[in-house]
Amino acid sequence: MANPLKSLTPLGHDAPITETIGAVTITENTGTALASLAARLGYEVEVASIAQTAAIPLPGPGRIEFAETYAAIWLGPEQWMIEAPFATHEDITAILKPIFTETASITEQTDAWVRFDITAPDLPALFERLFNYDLRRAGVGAATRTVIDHLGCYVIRRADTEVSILGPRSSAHSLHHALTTAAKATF
Amino acid sequence: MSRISGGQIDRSKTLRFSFDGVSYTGHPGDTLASALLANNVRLMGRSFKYHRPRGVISAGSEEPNAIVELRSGARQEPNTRATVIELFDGLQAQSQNRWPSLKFDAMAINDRLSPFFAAGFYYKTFMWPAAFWEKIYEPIIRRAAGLGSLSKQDDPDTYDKGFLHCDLLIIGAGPAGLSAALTAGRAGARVILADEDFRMGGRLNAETLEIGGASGADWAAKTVLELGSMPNVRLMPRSTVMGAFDHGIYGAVERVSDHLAEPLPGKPRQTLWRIYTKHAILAAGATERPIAFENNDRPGIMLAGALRAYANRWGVAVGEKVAVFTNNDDGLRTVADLKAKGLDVTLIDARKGDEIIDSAGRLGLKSITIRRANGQTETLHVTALGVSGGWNPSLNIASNHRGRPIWDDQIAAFIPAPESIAGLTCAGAAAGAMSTHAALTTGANHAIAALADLGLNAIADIPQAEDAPLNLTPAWYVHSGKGRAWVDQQNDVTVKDVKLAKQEGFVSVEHLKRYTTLGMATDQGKTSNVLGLAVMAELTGKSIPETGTTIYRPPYTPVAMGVLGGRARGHDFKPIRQTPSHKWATEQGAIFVEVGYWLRAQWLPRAGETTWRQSVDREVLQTRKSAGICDVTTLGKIDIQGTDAGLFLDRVYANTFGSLAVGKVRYGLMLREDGMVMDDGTTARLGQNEYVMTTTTANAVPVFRHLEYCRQVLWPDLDVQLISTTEAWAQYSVAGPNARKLLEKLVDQDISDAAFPYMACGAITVQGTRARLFRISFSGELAYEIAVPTRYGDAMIRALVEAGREFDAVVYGTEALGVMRVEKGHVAGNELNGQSSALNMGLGKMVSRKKDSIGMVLSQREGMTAPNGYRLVGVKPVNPSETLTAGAHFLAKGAAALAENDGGWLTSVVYSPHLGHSIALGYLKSGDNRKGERLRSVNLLANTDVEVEIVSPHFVDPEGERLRG
Amino acid sequence: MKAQSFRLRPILTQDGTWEYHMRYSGFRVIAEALTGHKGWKPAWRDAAPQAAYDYIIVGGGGHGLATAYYLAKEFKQARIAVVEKGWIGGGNVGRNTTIVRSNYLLDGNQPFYEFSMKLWEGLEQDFNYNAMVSQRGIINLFHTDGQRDAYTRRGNAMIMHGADAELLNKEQVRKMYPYLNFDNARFPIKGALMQRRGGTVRHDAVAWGYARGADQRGVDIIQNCEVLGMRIENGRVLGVETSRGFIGAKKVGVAVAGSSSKVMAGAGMRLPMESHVLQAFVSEGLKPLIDGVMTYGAGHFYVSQSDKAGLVVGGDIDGYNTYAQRGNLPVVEDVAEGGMSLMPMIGRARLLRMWGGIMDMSMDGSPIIDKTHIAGLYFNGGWCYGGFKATPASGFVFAHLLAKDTPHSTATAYRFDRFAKGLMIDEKGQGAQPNLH
Amino acid sequence: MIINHPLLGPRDSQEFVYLGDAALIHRPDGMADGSLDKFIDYAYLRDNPAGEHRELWYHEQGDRSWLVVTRNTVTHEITAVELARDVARREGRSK
Repeated sequence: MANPLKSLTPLGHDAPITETIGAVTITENTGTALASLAARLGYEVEVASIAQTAAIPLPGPGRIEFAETYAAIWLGPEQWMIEAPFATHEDITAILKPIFTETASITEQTDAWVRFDITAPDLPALFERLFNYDLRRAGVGAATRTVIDHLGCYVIRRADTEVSILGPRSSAHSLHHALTTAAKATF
Repeated sequence: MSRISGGQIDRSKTLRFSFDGVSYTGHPGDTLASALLANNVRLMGRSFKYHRPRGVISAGSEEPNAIVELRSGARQEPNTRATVIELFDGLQAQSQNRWPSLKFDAMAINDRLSPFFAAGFYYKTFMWPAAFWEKIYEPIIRRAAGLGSLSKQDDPDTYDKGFLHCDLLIIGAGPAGLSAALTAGRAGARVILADEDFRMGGRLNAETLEIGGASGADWAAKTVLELGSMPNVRLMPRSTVMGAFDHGIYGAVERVSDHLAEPLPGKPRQTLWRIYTKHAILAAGATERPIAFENNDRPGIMLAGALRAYANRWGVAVGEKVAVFTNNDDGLRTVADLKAKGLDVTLIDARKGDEIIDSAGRLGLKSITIRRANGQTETLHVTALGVSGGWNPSLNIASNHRGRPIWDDQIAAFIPAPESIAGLTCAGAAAGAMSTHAALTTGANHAIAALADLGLNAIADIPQAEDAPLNLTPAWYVHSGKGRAWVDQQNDVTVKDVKLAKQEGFVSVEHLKRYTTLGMATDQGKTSNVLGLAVMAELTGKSIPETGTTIYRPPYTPVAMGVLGGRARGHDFKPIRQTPSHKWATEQGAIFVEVGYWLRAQWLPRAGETTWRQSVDREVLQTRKSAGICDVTTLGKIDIQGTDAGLFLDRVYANTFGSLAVGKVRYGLMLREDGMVMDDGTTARLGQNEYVMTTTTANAVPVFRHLEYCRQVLWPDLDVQLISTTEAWAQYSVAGPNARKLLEKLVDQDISDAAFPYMACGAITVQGTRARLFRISFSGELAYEIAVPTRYGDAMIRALVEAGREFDAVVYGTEALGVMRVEKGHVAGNELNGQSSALNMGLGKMVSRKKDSIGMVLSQREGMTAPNGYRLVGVKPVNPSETLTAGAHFLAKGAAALAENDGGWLTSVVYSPHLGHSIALGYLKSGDNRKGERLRSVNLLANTDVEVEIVSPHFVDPEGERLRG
Repeated sequence: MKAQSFRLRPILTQDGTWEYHMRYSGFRVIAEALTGHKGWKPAWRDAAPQAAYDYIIVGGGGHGLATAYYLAKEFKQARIAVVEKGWIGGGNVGRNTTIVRSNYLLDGNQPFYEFSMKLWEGLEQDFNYNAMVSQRGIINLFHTDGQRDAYTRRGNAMIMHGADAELLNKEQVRKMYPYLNFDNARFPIKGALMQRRGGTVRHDAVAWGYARGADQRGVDIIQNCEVLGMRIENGRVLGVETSRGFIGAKKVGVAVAGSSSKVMAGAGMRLPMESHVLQAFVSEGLKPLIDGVMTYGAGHFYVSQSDKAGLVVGGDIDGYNTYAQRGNLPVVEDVAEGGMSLMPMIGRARLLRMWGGIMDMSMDGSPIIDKTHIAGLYFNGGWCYGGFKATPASGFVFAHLLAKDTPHSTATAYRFDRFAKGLMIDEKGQGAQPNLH
Repeated sequence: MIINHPLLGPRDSQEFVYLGDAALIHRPDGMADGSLDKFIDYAYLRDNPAGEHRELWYHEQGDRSWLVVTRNTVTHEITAVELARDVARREGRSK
């Protein structure tokens, strides 16, 4: 019995699903590998420089920055969440650790989160029911953590009409339910 | 015929509705009150105490009298003001607080007995005999109290909540609010304009006044249209701003579906908006107040402005013969407007010394008695009377932060003090600026000032409007006769009651309100508070502001509990956290239990098992006999890295960690600074500078917070980085003599005892998938915890079950887990109760005094180290067939069940299938040297009394041979 | 006049003269109703401060007034004044959720609260004022086995201390309150701990009843008199500096709840407490729905229905230090969420008023009633949000301490030094963080 | 309430967890002589002022920074917000 283990999406399916409610589409996205990266004390400058060389963007507070392979979300002082394509970076920490060696603490986060990509013509109208973050004033590239129905989530504005929500994986169903309920109430 | 010409109702459409079972018709644009008045219905309710017949007195949310039960069945909505119910087709309403009917209410006997029901009478009687209170007096009082009823059925509607952000929130869409919105909107500011009415315009809809040459109502409609076209302006009709909170946060309730028979699918009944604004302008207008006189509460007697509103906005004449009693020029407008509608109107001007001293008409006004300035009295037959004692600025929101309003002699009313609330200014009548011109001007000017703060330039464009003074001469109540003159109509507080309060020393406004219940009714005293103060001021010979002010707490008008709860109800009260094996466990028919937000399998019944004990016993026995698998993902996992991580662990754990080798795991005991145990768990050293800590399920979040606190606040220069990985890894415990054999089938590495001894940890692979393995045991058996990335959690449980098939391995739930940990003597939630120290738990020696760690010092206080303190013990019944109960207390044999004999209590009780009897852990005074003693375990709640023996808490394998096997 | 015989009874005043005080009764109410309510007298005198007293009680709230009452009545002391910065009863006794109960767990607490309960049971007859002490029962719902075990432990402790307790199963709870969410709940109800003697009391009447009773026994109730500082010389308190001048005293007892730290700072003391706001809510009047008191075990929500028919609702404190008697929306919403989850039928009941009271949250959640290191200065505070139910016993034991200089037998654990000695009385097991108690 | 986070700007206080007086930064040395008395004062006694109060808030649903917020306990006005780590270092805390 040497079958490799088969993965499930956070919603418990073999492959991600998409739901459309009026003008809103909510898609589960499992195509991204995630790792947190935190500069070791005293190595902040080195980390910035290594990241630059490796084409890993390290944005400032409240932002996500995209580069060719990597994108990064600011998590906290000297700490980021690095995004990379899952297909090529499944074991993302194994890729990042040799790059940063002992200048940074790197922790796998891929499976800690469920990611929903939501598109709608008027995203703020939907999300003003869900979180206390002024999406109307947050342009593309805004990324922050906030609360959706008691769940700590990251809100990432990828485009005018596209927002990603990273929520705790174990509550994928509750988060999905909150999103669909709000979509029905809004549009 | 009460419907007259004009008004903002759509006469082309007819809506049917019923009140107390009688069918009527109205039109879109009507309120229930206007439609009832249009149908000649004046009697709409009964008062609280005396059951006096009552009709509508206002045309807005201040209404104290015309309150009804709206709708029926589960949607029944008690105490709803007829003046704010927007009429819809099929509306049903019932009167309340009457029996058997509104017209013939038996409880009106109270009115005859009113001398016995004076203010505060109940504080002076019903004391003897004492036992009669709950049995006789109180049930009668409780049945009589209250107005409407709830259905006692679940509310079938949904509610929603949201957050809005703006530069300027304008509360009220009358002339001041519209002028402010227009000024700010044109300047490009983000504006929210909220109004409780379904039609914006405020008083302009009820007046015949002109603005810029057009009728005020037309100007309002045109302005609303322009504002609606601005993308930076959000218009929120049917939205009541309920209160001002800290730092520019306002609550507003939008009545999304209350004007419909029922909400559309997916839509909420109401939405609570939390509005975050940089500035706010309160432009809520003013509320007219009555003048009290004898029998001033009959249906047909209303506020003069309301009488005018019903005529102008709704095309309703409340009576053809009408009188107006006023102390100011606004009353004259009512006279003029009603005359223009062709009604017969008599003016009684209090400023000329004319007064109304009585009225008649049991179920509706028939006549009034006038006493002229020259002392002559006359009776006038009228069916409607408008009364105006002046206008009180609706400053409620401005006093939400307890800022005291100030008295304005010009209008004889309280106006908001400047800076009552940071970032809020008041405009128009809410600020005491009573003319239309003043409203337009102050609205625009406050908008300009607010925008200037934000660096925006705005320009006022004030149209022409009237600017007449109010010309008010204060008149509060008519001094005449021995009858009752109502101050608070709903709660039946009369001038006499205020006098009695004064007589008994309840003079301060707080005492007055509490003693007489003045202003405590559903209208929150909007029409009565200032009047009550004025009466008290006159009695004490002080001015009104010396007597007291009246401030208001949120909400502005009563708010449905449902909307404050929003989406969080039923299963959606809190989010659900599912473990990685949830899907599999559901397929197995597992019974789940709530553990915090998690749902965990409690036990997994197999075919033929009829009681939970059968399942749990099997899970335990089979685990101890062969192998058991349990999802332990819920334990908190915190990744700790950095060159000072070891030092950090030494500080946060009471026991030593610096010496832990790479590839090893150690049990850690974490204290609070007060020396009590905060949490326990294991921490594994995965690399030179890399650890993973586990916490209990319950404390995962607080421990993480605590570690961040230690890292950032206490020792900011330690090189330590933290991140939670609880959700990232699916973790399973595999326990039992065959645990290794089972895992060997799955993992790709050598995990023999030599290669992977007790308390080893490391990275491995499971059929090629990255995994972590920890050789730790909670059950006391040879055990491992294996973790795979969560997406493989489902596959992993299936692989474990498959691999375990040849060993007849079981999957066990939290119950079996609990049984095995008690058998092994491990502490868990019931022992980690926040009141227990390491010493209490028998772990006192773990607290190292060779290093400073959180809680070390305070754990040494005398009260926490006393030898007679509680110690963890094992407990078993002397007679194995007897059952123990957690929470039962220890008593010595023969000791009475008194506190002084209380020896401690049983913390956790399980049935040990391994031993064949009930076993327990407990905290027993001086318990560490009482092994072998026989005591009683007494549960007085179930009258059980079991003889027990105190034993070691380690019931199974006390030497720990199995887990090292 | 024959009516005198039941209307008035003579009281011996401190200066040795007999004064007639009005006794309240049903007969009296009827008699007054028939004669136009002309005979009612002020419930208490609005006294002006004298130069000095034997006892000054700082704080005209429930605890302060009760202390003065019992000092005069039970401990036969005289020359007593209560000084209050505003109007009596304007603090927490006038802004709470009116619940009385003695369902405590720990040895340091339970005897005291049971003593308080027994005083409630005879209070109205004792001070001749109907405070509507209503023992309609309190239930604490539980939703997990762990909570059940903890309530079993607690119930047994209560009974051993002479209180009453019962453990109800789910069906027993359902019988009492069939409209609770039994079948569609996120956290199902499994049962409840019940104390039948628990209930509610008309809170304002408690202050007024004690004030009237104290006044009848010669206590000066001095309103609008703010204590600005203490006069302390050679380690002994000599009196209080007030907004109406210095008032001398042999003994000063401080019972000012949320203002404890402020007032005791006047004596140079730092206290083991923080001031926090607790909000409470009342609904519009509704026909009878809820007979007793109920607490939700899976959220911050408790409810009862007053005799005036409003649902009286409370939850958790806002959680930050404050002296502002107002709270914020998150707690309002949290309470409503709990309410809607427990009893979805209240969705259409409307909240009428919300208010906030300032709580002296102590470091272990239990009060302090003790002497201070300054001779003649005594302290009573740290009630957290459990002060109302304690009112009678708090007054009684504080009067005991003031009069006799030794703690009452039910209050021996409420000492300042319990933190230094590691003898905390921590019912919730939260440690030295006041906002968690 | 709204806390103006030094890095993230204004955030609702609901995202934060409150601990208490920022004097907690100054944890005594547990290995020093007389530490017991110092710890008793440290753990249990508070100024609890009516007015300006420096206090610790944790941005749990945000960037997990501990903040020192200077807030008036009477008006709730917030006049300063700093990262607790910076304050702690400034006030002499290190390893």
